[in-house]
Amino acid sequence: MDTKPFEPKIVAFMCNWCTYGAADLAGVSRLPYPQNIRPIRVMCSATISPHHILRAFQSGADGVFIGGCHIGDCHYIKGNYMTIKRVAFMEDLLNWFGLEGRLHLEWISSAEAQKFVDVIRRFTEKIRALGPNPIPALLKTPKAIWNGADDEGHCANVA
Amino acid sequence: MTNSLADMDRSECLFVIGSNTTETHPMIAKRILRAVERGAALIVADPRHIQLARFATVAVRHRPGTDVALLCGLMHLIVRNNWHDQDYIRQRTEGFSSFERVLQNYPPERVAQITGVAVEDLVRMAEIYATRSPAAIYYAMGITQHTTGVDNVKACANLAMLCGNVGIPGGGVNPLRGQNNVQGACDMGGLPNVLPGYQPVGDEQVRSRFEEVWGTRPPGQMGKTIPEMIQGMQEGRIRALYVIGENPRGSEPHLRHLDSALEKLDLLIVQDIFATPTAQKADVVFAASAVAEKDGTFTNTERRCLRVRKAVDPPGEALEDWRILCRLADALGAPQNFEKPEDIFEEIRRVTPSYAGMTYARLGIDGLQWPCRTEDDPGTPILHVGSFARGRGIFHPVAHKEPAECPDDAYPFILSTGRMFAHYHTGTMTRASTHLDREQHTAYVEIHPKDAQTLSIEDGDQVRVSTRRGAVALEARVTNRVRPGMLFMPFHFQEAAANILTNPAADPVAKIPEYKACAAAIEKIMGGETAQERSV
Amino acid sequence: MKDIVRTWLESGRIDLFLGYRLVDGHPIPHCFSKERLEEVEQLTESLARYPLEKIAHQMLQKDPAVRIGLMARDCTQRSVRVLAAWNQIDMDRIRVLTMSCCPSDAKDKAFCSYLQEPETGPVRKSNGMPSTGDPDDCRVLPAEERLRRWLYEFQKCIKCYGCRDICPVCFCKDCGLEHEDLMDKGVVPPEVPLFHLIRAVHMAGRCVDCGLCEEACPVGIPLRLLYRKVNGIVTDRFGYRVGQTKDQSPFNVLGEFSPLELSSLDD
Amino acid sequence: MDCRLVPSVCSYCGTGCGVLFSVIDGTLVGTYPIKTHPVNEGSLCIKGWNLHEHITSPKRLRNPMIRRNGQLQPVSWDEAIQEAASRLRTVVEEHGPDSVGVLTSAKITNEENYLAQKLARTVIGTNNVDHCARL
Repeated sequence: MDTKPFEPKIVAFMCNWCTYGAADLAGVSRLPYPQNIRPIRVMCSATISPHHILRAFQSGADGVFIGGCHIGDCHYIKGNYMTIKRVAFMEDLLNWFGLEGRLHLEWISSAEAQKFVDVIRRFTEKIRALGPNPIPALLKTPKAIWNGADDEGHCANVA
Repeated sequence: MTNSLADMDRSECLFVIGSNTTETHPMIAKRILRAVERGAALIVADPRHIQLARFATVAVRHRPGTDVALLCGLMHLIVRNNWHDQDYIRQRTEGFSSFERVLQNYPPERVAQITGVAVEDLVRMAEIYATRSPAAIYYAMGITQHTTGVDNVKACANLAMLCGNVGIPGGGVNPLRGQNNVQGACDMGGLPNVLPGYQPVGDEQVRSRFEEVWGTRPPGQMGKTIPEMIQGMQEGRIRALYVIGENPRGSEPHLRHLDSALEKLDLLIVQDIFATPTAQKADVVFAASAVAEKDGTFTNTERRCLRVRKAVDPPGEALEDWRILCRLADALGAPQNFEKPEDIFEEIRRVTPSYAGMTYARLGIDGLQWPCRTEDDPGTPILHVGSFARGRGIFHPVAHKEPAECPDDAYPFILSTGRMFAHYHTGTMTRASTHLDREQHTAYVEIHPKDAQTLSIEDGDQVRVSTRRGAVALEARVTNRVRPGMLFMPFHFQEAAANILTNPAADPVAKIPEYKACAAAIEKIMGGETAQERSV
Repeated sequence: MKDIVRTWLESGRIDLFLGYRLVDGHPIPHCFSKERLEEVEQLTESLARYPLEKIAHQMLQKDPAVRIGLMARDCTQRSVRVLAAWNQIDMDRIRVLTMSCCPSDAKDKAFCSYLQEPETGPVRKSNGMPSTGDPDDCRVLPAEERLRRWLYEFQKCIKCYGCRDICPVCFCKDCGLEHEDLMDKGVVPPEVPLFHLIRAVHMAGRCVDCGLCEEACPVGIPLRLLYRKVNGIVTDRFGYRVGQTKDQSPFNVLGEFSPLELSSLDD
Repeated sequence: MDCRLVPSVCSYCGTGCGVLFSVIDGTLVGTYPIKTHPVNEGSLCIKGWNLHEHITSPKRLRNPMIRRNGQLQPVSWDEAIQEAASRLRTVVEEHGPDSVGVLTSAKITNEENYLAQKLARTVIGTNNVDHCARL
């Protein structure tokens, strides 16, 4: 069994024109933030489709963070209108589906290094409290209502 | 199948052995899952962790080729605990006492050692199968494609009779047939030993009856099965082969052997809808028609004869198969006076008692299940009700035998072959289909993560799988669907044909080759070696 | 009904009419035409539903000038509006003949297979997600239990793509479900829950709640419940009701600023 | 424009699912499950849903062919049938009917299987008839 303490894996999609700059600035300014994020730079937060969010969770992410420009500041004028629609929708869907609180969207300008650090820290702590993404375990546990096979080829029996 | 598909809704227990039903017979798996949700027990025994195992009450992964031992072990436990149906055995069967003695050789501890299934799992399987009635057995090629195929089937039948499950609704021994009309091809006498309706060629009276209708007396000497024909080709006794809608250069075991046999033929005629590898070797190719291009009937796994209707014309000059056959018979000086498939069906009715009551009008869309002897016979959903076709059911004692080829130092793995969900047989049809080809484009071999780690194979790596008969290069898929020490390959892919590897050793009675177990080796392909077959 | 269809065909208001007729006792979709007017006598209502509008869509793609009449239930009419909203068909080319379907106080009969109890009797669901009709019924279950039950349902999937292939409003030429970078291919069940959630996302603001997907699903996944939920979110968040307007769903297009607020990390 | 929906049976596995071919202007464009069919009750698997694709495939054989100078070349039906018949006759005359084998098919119809084995047994005169039931 894995006895290491749980360290959340968070996929962070960050807009090139704002949040990514904030992350960069935080680094240059020596502002410490948790090492749990796997940053992915995108040209606009609107390029993140629900597919990417779902793919991240499927690949084992414990949380997904999206950072975009403040409304009105979008480099492409209206890209972030789409972002918030999608994230609002995905939040509702994931909450209902049973994956609550693991997706978060924040508007962070390239000057807001401190805000970036605070948000990442708080989101990481939130995920840490929620625990690991439950999907892989539910698909594997022999105690679940369906049966899983262990490595020896012996299938657990559950009535 | 002794019973019908609709019957599955009445089973209290379903025992699926040697069938990856969700992938190979998805619409039968539909009914299995429905039964599970209704509360029926599901027992799954398959060397791989198949999708159905996730929903099973008990699921075990036994070592490939140990089905007889597994089934005998279950029967041993059933008899030991007095769970068997003694009234049924007394009234409807014979040979139980000698059979019971053979079962003594299969105590659970020994069976666990042979099969790799834990004793407590064996006990649970036996108890569930024996105490939940009616219980049905479903099996497919995982049971039959072994050198012990016939024994495996007999063991299944023994188990069903032992618990009084043959001839009752919701029970039975139900082989799931692999091809759309394999049942019909057998019913129509597409076998060397029987005429249509399983009437033996050696029977004088039968041949006289056929002579009355056909005007020619059919020969009385038994013909050759496919493996015997291949042997005959090698020895020069078979000089011409007429292949209709089949691709032996994909489906036969040990393809090299087959190829050298085909070389020796004077004449190879192939009738197909695609330029299959077999057609590419042919001297004459007849362009035939696919399912939507002709009228006729298919008979499915539950013996249900169904109407097939023409929707479009065959492409180009291609002709309906029955027209090709009529023209060939004509050219050989034996004109067949059929204007449409229905005329042929009328003749079938005259010579095949089990189809006598069917007409195209009666078949409609629902079809009829044979035997259907008269025009007011509603058909027969369940066989052997009240008594067996032969009177009493016989318990055939069977004994465990290892596969013809077992793993050794040179070939340490057991290779099993079969189908995957998006493709079909040798892939001639499915790989011509855009969506299906997109779903799975390349050949692959499944290997357990532990074995993969030992051999430094990662998911997606190119590997070479070899046996004593040949080698192929293909992609590795690392998954715990297979047991450690086992490999699985689908045989749909010509460029890495699984049947280059398979063992032609066959069941002595049914001549069915052992596709499900042979010894194999696997290695990672390093550097720039091309993904081409190594000559052995 | 037969008279209307005959009149429409004779007068040239439509070229073809898609309805049903009985073939060997089974209701089978049939295309009635002016040339074979006598066939209209066989026109029948059908309890079994086929996506007639999907067939009409295929016909219009071959010949945009053809005028088609449709025997239409309420759900058919909704999907015709959706297809028109997404520029797949020209509304002027379709003429619907309304048939009695979804029940209401004003109607004495309802013709819909969805309302029929399955012949095998009620299915006892001990493991999966009970298909109650209201997607929010499952809120009574704790989050992990909801997740567990949905995962159970999705693991049954045999990847037939039937939900997509029968869907009257699925018209994309390239389907995300078949995208190699998005999803592992060649395995069943398909990646759980990715496969079904991606399809659910695509149904948001588009699903007409006809239930054909759930009927076609070989393994009984309560897809209608799932798609009702995603549609419900679109209605709640954006006030859009599928099939009621000629507009595209605001969830699927950029549009103007939608007044949504960020959710806080403290929730 | 013409559109027809033709009930038939799937030609992949042995389950025998009822399918509905949709034909627009003489071209197969789709496959649907028959909703009321006793076997599949309105569902199909991935192969069934795409049944029409292999039938309309451009790889389909459109002509009979004969091997000439090592190459398969398209010929007329009369030529192909005559070639097959005369060469079959030669083999039977020289080596007897039991030197011919006929592999019937689990993919063609009952009627065609019946004809194939009848051809083997009465016209050629051999019981060397088999098909891939074992494979």
